[in-house]
Amino acid sequence: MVAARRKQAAKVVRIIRLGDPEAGLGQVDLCASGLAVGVEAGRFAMLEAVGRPDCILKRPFSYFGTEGPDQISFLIKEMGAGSRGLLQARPGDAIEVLGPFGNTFPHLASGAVWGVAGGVGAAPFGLLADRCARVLLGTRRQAEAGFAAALQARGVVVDLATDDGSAGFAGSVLALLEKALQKAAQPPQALFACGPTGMLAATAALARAHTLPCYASLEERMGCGFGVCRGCAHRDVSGGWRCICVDGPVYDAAQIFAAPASA
Amino acid sequence: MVAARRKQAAKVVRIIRLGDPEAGLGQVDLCASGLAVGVEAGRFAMLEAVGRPDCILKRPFSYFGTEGPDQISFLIKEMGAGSRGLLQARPGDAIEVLGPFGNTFPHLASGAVWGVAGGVGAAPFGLLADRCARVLLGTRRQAEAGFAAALQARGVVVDLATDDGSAGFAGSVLALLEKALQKAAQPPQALFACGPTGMLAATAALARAHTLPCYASLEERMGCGFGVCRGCAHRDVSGGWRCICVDGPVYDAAQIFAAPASA
Amino acid sequence: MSAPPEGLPAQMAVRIGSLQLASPLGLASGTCGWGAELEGMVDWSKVGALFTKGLSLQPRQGHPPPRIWETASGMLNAIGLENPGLEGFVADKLPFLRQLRREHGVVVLVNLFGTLAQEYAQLAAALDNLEGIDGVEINLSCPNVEAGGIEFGRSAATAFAVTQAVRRATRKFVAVKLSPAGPVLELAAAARAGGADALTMGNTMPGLAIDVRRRCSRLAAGSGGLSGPALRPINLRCVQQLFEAGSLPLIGGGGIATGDDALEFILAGAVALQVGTATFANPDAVGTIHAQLQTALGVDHLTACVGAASRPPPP
Amino acid sequence: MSAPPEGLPAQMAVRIGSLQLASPLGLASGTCGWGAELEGMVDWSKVGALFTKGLSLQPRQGHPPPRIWETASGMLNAIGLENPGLEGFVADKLPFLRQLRREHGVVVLVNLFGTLAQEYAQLAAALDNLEGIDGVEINLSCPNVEAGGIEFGRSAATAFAVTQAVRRATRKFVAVKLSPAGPVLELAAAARAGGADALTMGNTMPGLAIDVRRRCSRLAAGSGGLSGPALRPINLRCVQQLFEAGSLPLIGGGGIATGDDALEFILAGAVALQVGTATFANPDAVGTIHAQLQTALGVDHLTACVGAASRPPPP
Ligand SMILES: Cc1cc2nc3c(=O)[nH]c(=O)nc-3n(C[C@H](O)[C@H](O)[C@H](O)COP(=O)(O)OP(=O)(O)OC[C@H]3O[C@@H](n4cnc5c(N)ncnc54)[C@H](O)[C@@H]3O)c2cc1C
Ligand SMILES: Cc1cc2nc3c(=O)[nH]c(=O)nc-3n(C[C@H](O)[C@H](O)[C@H](O)COP(=O)(O)OP(=O)(O)OC[C@H]3O[C@@H](n4cnc5c(N)ncnc54)[C@H](O)[C@@H]3O)c2cc1C
Ligand SMILES: Cc1cc2nc3c(=O)[nH]c(=O)nc-3n(C[C@H](O)[C@H](O)[C@H](O)COP(=O)(O)O)c2cc1C
Ligand SMILES: Cc1cc2nc3c(=O)[nH]c(=O)nc-3n(C[C@H](O)[C@H](O)[C@H](O)COP(=O)(O)O)c2cc1C
Ligand code: FES
Ligand code: FES
Repeated sequence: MVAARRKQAAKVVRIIRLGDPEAGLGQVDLCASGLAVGVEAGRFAMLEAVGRPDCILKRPFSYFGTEGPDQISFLIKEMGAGSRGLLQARPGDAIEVLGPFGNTFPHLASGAVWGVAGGVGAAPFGLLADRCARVLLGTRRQAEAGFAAALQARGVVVDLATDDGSAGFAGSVLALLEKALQKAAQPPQALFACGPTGMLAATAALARAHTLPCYASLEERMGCGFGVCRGCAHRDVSGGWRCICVDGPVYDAAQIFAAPASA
Repeated sequence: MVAARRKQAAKVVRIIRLGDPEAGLGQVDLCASGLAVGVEAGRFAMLEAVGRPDCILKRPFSYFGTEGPDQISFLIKEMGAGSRGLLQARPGDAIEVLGPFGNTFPHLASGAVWGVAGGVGAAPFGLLADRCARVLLGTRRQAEAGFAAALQARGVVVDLATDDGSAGFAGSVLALLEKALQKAAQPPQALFACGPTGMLAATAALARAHTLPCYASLEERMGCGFGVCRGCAHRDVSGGWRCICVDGPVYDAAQIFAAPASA
Repeated sequence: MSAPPEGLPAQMAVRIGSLQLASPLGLASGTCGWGAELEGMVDWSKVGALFTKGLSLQPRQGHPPPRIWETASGMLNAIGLENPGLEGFVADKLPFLRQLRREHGVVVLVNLFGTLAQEYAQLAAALDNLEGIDGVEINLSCPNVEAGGIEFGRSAATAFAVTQAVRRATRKFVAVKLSPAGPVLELAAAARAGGADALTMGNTMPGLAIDVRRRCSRLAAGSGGLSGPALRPINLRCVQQLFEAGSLPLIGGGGIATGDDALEFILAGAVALQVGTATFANPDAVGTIHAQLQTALGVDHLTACVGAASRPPPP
Repeated sequence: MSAPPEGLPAQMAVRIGSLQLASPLGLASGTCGWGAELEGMVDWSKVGALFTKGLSLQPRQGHPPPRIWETASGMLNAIGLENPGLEGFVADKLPFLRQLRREHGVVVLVNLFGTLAQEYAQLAAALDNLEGIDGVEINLSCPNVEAGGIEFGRSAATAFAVTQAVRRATRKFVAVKLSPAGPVLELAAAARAGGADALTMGNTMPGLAIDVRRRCSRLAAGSGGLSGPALRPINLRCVQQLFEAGSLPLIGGGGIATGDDALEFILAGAVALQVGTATFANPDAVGTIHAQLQTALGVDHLTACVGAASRPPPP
């Protein structure tokens, strides 16, 4: 079912800073009548802090959670003016929400999937607690791992990997995934991945090696979110461009990442 | 004495809304170490609400009051983005203050002067309570007369005139001035005027008719406030341009407004 | 040009050449897809005209990402004129546009580009036989293969050649879209001589942004077109210049996001308008602007305001 | 052009033609008065060069107010080139500039304009004999009386004529300042042929704003020049275009307000920079930008970054 796309003026319920303040991570909870209608894992909204005229475009953020029909949550990392404006909002401030946009992660059996997330790629897994037996989350260092606690609070089992070994597994989330797949008594039936393109490509390669289906949520700079600007083009295996805001953002990874040419 | 011009990051102490909220009037109190040094009646500062990137230029506002060496006050009317940003600031927010700029009203004997103000022209009279026996203040209607109470709170004797007669004298501040001059037992030794150019010209003409010295504070759109943009040109009697941010804003009205050509 | 068309609700209706628009507000090319993308999110009754994404004879893939970058009060785009080509357009896009036209009275103009004057003409000829299209808009901001890749819009001679070729190929309405990079007065004269019905003023201005950390341009294609509020004063000035020079009827645009912005373009001399970038943050920007424009107009007819701006009175 | 000058602190020092600047940051013409206006509010040690307000042979009064209007991330100005004329300049303004040069090593360039090529040359000749002036910057954005009021900067032929006339009149450094309204490549070639030492890229872009309530332009003069961040992507693109075409050394500017903005211009190909509108809101903008630029450069020499921007690597 495609939910009606719409523009809503939401109010900030609360903003919870996550982990080390320097890392600039936060959870943003918004409410408005029917705001959660049509929200599903993988979909995203275009957000704008009203009255902050430093951005003329809205910014895309994956839905992280819902609370009844009127409340939605996002996990946001401060990158520039757009994300900063959202994280600096105060309870009661207005945030404009365009959405829901995009497709969803497939509805596989409960617990059948492992999630693989890098950085802000953690967000969609807040809505996948039942489908995912575990979510492997990679960040650079412990200070940036604030999203882990937010996922756990939604019932997600998180395996953390940090590049510098300051928390959890020491190394990349890919190395952790490889190790986990090798020693798993119950291997997953599929992987869901969300994060930087390089991480997605590596996850896709690993999935291929283990003959696991893999669904990846892609990221590109978005101007609109609903297919009119053509800003969000992403190359697929055939060499064509996918407009990931309407065609994606979730893809069977095999459609996007080519098998490595055999050496 | 010309005080050192400087840029200071001040903090909002409080913002007091004045009168009818719709009229968009407020008093803005700011503090920072030494902020009031060099402040005198007639001078102005260039203000900018920090973190509101909707303006690239600061806006000029006359000093309205000081409280010790560290606190200054302004009376501000909402006109557009710049003034709105200031009035919407909250206690603790940062406001950048460039100043003090400009010259001052002359130091005449205490009580020797009458003030004539239109709209936001009320502001400089907050620092002229001793020099001015009374200040005649004109506004369109009572709802816009919020500055009167602010002046009274600083010990200024205010005679209000409203165009629609909803408070005080019914008619223009000029009509009120004319009547007052006619029936005054103690006529003033000079007039100080601040307001729209048309009002200043009419005040100058009336002063001339009564052979009273008149000092007028002029207004033009300002880009900088310190003489580099040349935006604030105002015609003088010789037909030349005065750069009112450095040369003014206070002038002997006879230098600016020519005597009417005799008919 | 300035009498309100008969039988339309008067205040906001405009006539431009042979076209009657129920609203002066159009959706700008490349910012509204092929219409269908906006279905359900826009009040079509407020859309006077829809200018399609740029169409070429053959399908085009466009540029790799990043294709867009936000700048101070503006954005740069280098989409690379991605489009399905003539055949794909007729098969997949035209049906929805016909429906829009039929059900909502939206005037449909197809934005054309090519790499040779002949390609523009071939496209115009092919569209001339199709029902459901009111006219074409010639995008001159495309590299002219015969002139070593210099854009058609940089020389009056090529602008004339393209306009004339299109004019000869179609009986439908022909607008020529100029970039503020100019030279706009020369190009306007060339478009008129070539037989255009109207001018669109206008397109984006070439711009660049650099990622100082990675030391590379923000867009994969290098530079891109600047749109949005930052562009508004520039295009507005070109509109007034063209109006004062007595040009063809003008379709104005560039950074229109509010009713006051729209009115600025009308007062400068535009009869109709295009809303582009504003649609990205607010899919129904046209509806919002329509309401604001009506309020700003007060009791005036829109057509009475065209070109009405003067110099400010002396103080 | 890109070796750090001897005897200057290396990282931020630049040489451009015969000039050695201790800092790449200059104060743009018309935004810093004649220097004295900024005394006490700017850290002169961070000012590499000062470009004076435009100077003409005779004094000029300039336009009536309003002369400025703020737009989205930019501003329009129509000051009308108000200045005291050559005599007034020498008597009242030059002494302070000499002091600046002597005490702080600020390179002083006088911005010139005229209504005839001959006027530019006369000015340059008069300044050539004066101590305390390092060179001139030719402002081409002025109406050419002999060409019916079309700006010198709109035709390569007149740009060449002015440059050559000035070049013959002075042994000092000659920069030619271009507007992004172009055609920049042709004008750059003309300036080089005329004997210029450097190009300033550049000036404001023509723009307009209308007061929709009063139905008149915001500026008394009608249109004005757009400056500030809104202009940045446009001028930045022109700088890169000129750099890639292998032009004269480039002085870049337009909307520079932060160290990253400055670095963008350097990476696009500018050797030195001009800060204009940013000085209005922050008189020591140059000092702020200097510190930020140094941080952004890290260990790199500024001169090693000139023109270093590439296309983004494929993902
Ligand atoms: C479908 C989708 C879902 C997303 N979900 C989330 C989410 O749930 N939580 C979240 O925090 N973010 C999410 N993002 C990313 C988010 O949209 C960007 O971080 C945001 O748009 C940045 O805007 P800004 O104005 O804050 O920063 P900008 O000023 O636009 O950018 C600041 C700097 O960060 C860099 N940058 C910006 N965006 C990216 C990017 N996507 N990848 C790499 N570098 C970048 C820029 O190059 C720039 O140098 C999602 C993106 C997409 C496409
Ligand atoms: C020396 C000096 C002292 C001043 N002191 C005060 C003061 O103490 N208190 C105060 O409230 N204001 C004062 N002003 C006026 C104040 O600077 C302007 O109202 C302010 O700059 C408007 O900026 P904005 O961004 O809010 O509005 P803008 O967006 O710049 O303007 C909004 C609308 O208001 C109109 N407008 C703006 N400024 C003026 C003006 N000066 N006259 C007529 N119409 C105008 C514009 O035409 C525009 O349509 C002073 C001005 C000067 C030059
Ligand atoms: C993403 C994007 C794509 C565009 N594609 C086209 C196009 O294909 N053809 C065209 O003539 N103009 C195109 N334009 C220009 C717009 O139609 C419009 O003229 C310009 O953006 C200025 O208006 P605006 O500031 O309201 O966006 C495009 C603009 C944007 C932002
Ligand atoms: C108020 C004002 C006056 C200016 N006067 C001149 C001038 O006299 N001569 C000139 O060559 N440029 C003049 N300029 C252009 C600036 O020098 C600069 O090139 C332009 O503003 C772009 O830089 P910016 O965006 O940093 O301001 C003026 C600009 C402004 C804003
Ligand atoms: S974000 Fe605009 S088309 Fe995808
Ligand atoms: S406000 Fe800039 S010179 Fe007066």
